[in-house]
Amino acid sequence: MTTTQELTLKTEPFILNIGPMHPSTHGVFRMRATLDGEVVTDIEPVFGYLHRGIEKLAEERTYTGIIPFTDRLDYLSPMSNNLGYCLAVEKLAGVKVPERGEYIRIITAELQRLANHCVAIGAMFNDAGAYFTPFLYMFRNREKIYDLFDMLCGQRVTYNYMRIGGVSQDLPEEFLPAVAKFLPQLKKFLDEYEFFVKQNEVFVARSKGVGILSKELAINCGISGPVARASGIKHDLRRDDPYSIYDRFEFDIPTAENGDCFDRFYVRVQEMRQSVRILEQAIKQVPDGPFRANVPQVIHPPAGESYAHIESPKGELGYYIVSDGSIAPYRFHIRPTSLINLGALRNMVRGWKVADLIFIFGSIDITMGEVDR
Amino acid sequence: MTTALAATEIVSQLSAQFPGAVEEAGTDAVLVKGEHLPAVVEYLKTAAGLKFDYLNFITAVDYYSYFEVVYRLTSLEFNRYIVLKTRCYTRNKPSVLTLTGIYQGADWQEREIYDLMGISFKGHKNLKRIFLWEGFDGHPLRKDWNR
Amino acid sequence: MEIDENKDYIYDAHELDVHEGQIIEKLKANSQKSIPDPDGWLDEDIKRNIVLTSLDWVIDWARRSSLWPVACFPACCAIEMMAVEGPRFDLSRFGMEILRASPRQADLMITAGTLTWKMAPNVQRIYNQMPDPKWVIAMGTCGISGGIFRSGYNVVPGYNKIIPVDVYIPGCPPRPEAVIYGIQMLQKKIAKSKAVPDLNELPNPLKKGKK
Amino acid sequence: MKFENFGLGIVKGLSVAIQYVWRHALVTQYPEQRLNISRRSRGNELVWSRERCTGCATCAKACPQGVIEIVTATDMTENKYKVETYRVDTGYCIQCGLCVEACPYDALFMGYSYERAKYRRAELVQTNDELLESPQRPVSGYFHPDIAKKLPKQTLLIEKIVEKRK
Amino acid sequence: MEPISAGALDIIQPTYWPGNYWWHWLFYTVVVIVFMLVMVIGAIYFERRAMGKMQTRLGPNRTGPFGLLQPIADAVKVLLKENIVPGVADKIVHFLAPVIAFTPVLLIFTVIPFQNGAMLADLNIGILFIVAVSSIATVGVFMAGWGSGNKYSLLGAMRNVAAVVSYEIPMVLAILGVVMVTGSLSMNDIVNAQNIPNILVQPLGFLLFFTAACAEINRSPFDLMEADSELTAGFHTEYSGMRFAMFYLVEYAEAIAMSAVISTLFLSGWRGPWLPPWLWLIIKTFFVFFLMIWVRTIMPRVRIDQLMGLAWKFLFPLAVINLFATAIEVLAWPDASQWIFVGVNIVLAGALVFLGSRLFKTGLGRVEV
Repeated sequence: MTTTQELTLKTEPFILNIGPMHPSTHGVFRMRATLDGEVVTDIEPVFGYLHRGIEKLAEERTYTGIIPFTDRLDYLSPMSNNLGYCLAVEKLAGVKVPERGEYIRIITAELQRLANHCVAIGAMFNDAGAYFTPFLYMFRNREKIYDLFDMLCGQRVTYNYMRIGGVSQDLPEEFLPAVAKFLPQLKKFLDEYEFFVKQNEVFVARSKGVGILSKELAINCGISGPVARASGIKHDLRRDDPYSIYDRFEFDIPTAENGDCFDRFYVRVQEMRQSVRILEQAIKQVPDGPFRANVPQVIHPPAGESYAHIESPKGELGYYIVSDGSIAPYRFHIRPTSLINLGALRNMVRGWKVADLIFIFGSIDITMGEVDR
Repeated sequence: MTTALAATEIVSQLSAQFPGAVEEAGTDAVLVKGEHLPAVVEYLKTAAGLKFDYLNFITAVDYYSYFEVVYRLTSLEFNRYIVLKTRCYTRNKPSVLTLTGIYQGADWQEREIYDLMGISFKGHKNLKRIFLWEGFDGHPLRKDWNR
Repeated sequence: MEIDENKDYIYDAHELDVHEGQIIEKLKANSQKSIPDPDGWLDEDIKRNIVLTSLDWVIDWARRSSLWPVACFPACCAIEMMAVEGPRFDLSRFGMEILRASPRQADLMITAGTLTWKMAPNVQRIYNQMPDPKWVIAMGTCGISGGIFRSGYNVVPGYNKIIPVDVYIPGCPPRPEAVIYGIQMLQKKIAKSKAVPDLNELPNPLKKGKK
Repeated sequence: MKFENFGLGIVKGLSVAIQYVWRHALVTQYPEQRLNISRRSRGNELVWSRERCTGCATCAKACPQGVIEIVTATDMTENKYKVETYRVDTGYCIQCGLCVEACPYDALFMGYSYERAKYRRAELVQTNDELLESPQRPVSGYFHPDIAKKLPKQTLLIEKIVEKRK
Repeated sequence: MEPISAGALDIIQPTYWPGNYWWHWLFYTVVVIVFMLVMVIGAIYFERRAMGKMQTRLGPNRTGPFGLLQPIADAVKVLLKENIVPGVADKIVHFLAPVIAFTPVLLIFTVIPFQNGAMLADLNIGILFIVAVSSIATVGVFMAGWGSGNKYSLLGAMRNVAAVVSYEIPMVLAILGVVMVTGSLSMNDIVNAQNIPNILVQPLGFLLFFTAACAEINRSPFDLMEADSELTAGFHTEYSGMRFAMFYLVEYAEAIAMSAVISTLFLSGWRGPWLPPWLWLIIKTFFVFFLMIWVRTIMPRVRIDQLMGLAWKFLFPLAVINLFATAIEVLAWPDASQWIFVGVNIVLAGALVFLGSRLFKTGLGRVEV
């Protein structure tokens, strides 16, 4: 239900360039917003400020050499990118991943979903104007997850941890007890965070009913992930098209109905709780044994094409690889979740004010590395 | 489990609806002639038993002798997917009919293919470069593009 | 509220893009050689002939203890910049948590991310908009040499192609401690820079054509 | 904008924020207090051991960017190629660790320290003897479990905030 | 504690203390300027440390002992930076804006009593002077927004004008409540009459005044003028060097000025047991300033139409009702002790806030486009 306020005053629209370097465009995203006073009448996004041409560079590198590229695509959740890419190449080369490798992959992917939602929710509050406090509270947990990944693969942001056929190194013995210690801390924190923020009058006023994305428009634009689930689409690849061993865990898919900024925020909070549930089940069942199928560092997959998609924290992340039998892929295409999720930005934002434009854009949670590739 | 719609079953239905549209049917990919593409996709989207309402992605591959544009559609209701392909054999100014009328999600992905691969989409309202700047010469993702 | 659909604004979007394209091509043409590092002070420091008056010392102390970074966060190093600003490796201890969004009030540009040719004119304009005592830290391998994307068609091989860089921090991305170590190296540099120009070196306006 | 619960949400937020005033701030003040970084940490440099290296250049092939330049003698002396120059540009290497993983003779290690910022671009390039292991250039346990065991345990924010001074 | 008659105190503190008029003026001008500068430097340090602590991190602690010299380092550095005036800018307006924005804030301090009768000018219309002077700062801010020829700063300046106009009314009505209870406009008399701090006598008045003051001086949750997540740096986007230092000073000086006014009006200014009176004023000012920091730490920003809605649909009716109720109380029990006022007003405040938030609703803010 949108109330219409007829503006009697005829004002002359002016173009405001919310430029590539803006404090809350999550990277180098540029919008030419046509404003009429404070009301946004039209926006025209301009991309390409972080287009590094990964798809072209990938055609000159071996299949293992591409893994560092996938870390830098959606740099807020590199583990999920690694997982998606490895699944696509394993489907192409027909490699069977041992049990322990699968479990390590699920644990790291779910930890990465927690870390990504931390920044997504925190950045959303920054765009609403809360001066960094909710962001820093959330960043503490991301630091804890950084420690866990640092223990696994030695880097805090670009992990380069998964390999075709499993993972690169085994879990150190103090990893699983640390995760077991981290999960109750996170649950306690999530309750405190909801108490801290969920009923804040100004946040509720800024987010309830703002930037509504209807279900039909979301499906028509191909939107996936928490943004789609907040509009009522009950579609989650971990349940509808279970890859790796997601069918062994029971968890449910949080959805909401009216698809406004508040629902996008709350779906992410609930998804973090579901990820904690999956992690609790996963760390109990990690078997021993090999963590990596014996696949050489330079492989020659048979000629052909394959597409594998996973439920990355931002939505459906897919890798379409065409191979001609040589050591490098013939064509390497990444389904850009963030770029496609932005497809409905224009419809969601028209008619709202400049402050809402920034807030709605923040609630979609995109990463420029994945948009521009 | 998102099952692939059996190509054989769909090919018979499609050739009944649009004679001559389907060139060949691979294991799970259906090769459609360029000019019939929007009609076929419209039919797949609206037909009762099919309901392919979700466009996963569009991409293009340069096979030197021809360009191949790959579409992947999913039906959220019946949890099925289908891969459509069209080919255009000319190397200078290849063009395919646009799907922006049917799927709004196709808009930027088609612009990206135009920008990086050089395939123009007839009927696309705002076909401009999306990633590179206007003065950039050539389309980098083509196999014969050198720096 | 009627807005006539045929947008007759001063310039339409296509014209803007073409103009931007020309700027990029011109910048790409004349920035093939990298700008030499401003490290003149390093040799003098080794030869021990930097003499600072007490006024110099006070001004340098003020400048190095309140460096305000400008928000220049293109890519993955931005996540590590957030970690440096975050609660664990706290940059506000150095008085640097005032993240000025407008370059007018900033004096340190930490280039956290890959620079592409399309972005290069904007970064150069931001650098020029910053008021004078300003420094640049090239953070991360992409900032130093274009890193993993160096052979890309749209990537500038290093920020020192378009702006002079004072400190290089290798790493992809460098740890927050490495960034703080780099900032402290920059503070050492500022501590040794001459803030007050001594008068006899300045060109004397009265003497025509002498200096 | 409605005040459903009469400003209670604001009071809740205030109560949570005030609790942190008397809690311990989780800051490691870097120059004085330092964290024990991970045993498999990929520091900002490569460490190369001249004795084990046989000059097979598998590392140069495995590197996605071709950062490692290796020039060896042509003849084989006691089945080793004598390596003349082995140059790594740390400003160009992204520390992805694929070379350490690929080296069949365990001659290559990732560095353990991260304080490698420089003033000059040229200083970032390290050649032969600068790459050898030394007390200033410790070795990390990345892909070397035996070295990892000897390194100190990592400080986890889950357990404690800062490494107690020994 | 019965009110101290002005005469008895003459021995300690004659109103024109250093005798000659000019000596008095000189002494108090120096006191006001030094007080304002020291308090602003203290406020900058206090805010960065307090917010740091509340965000599980530490504030600046490396420059000087415990980081105490950090604001001084900031000031010295900002004063010595290059002054850039954008080519598009309207030079004179761009130059004058910080001056016009800064002087009113200094004038507010002239009327605030540090001790009984110890202020630069013991105006008998003290509080009216403050309200009048504090709205001149808006002219300076709008000149800054318009003068720098930048779309973002223009947007910030327009928002400032709209906000200050709307929040002037609830602010004045809240002050009227206090004036009616004390019976005089002079700040000194207000403080002398406050045996029970006005925050108890006028609880709703305090709430309204605090909210309206936060909106006037661009403090969160109403900091739309310098909304750094939307309008990069609001109205002072194009200012650098010395002029930006003036605006940075104005931001904190206004916060300290409003906290001093609030503590004078509602927390009985310099009155308090053991400590010297002027120290009480500083403690109370820092307490109110801490309230502002505390609110700023957790609150997101209000949108511009909600800001307007809140002023006109929530604060204004409450202020009128509060004024009306106070009038009835003053007339009904002219000589009774004020504790009756306290009881009645607290109950009234609770009822009004409950009723107000039940009825208050702004539009959704979406314009059909």
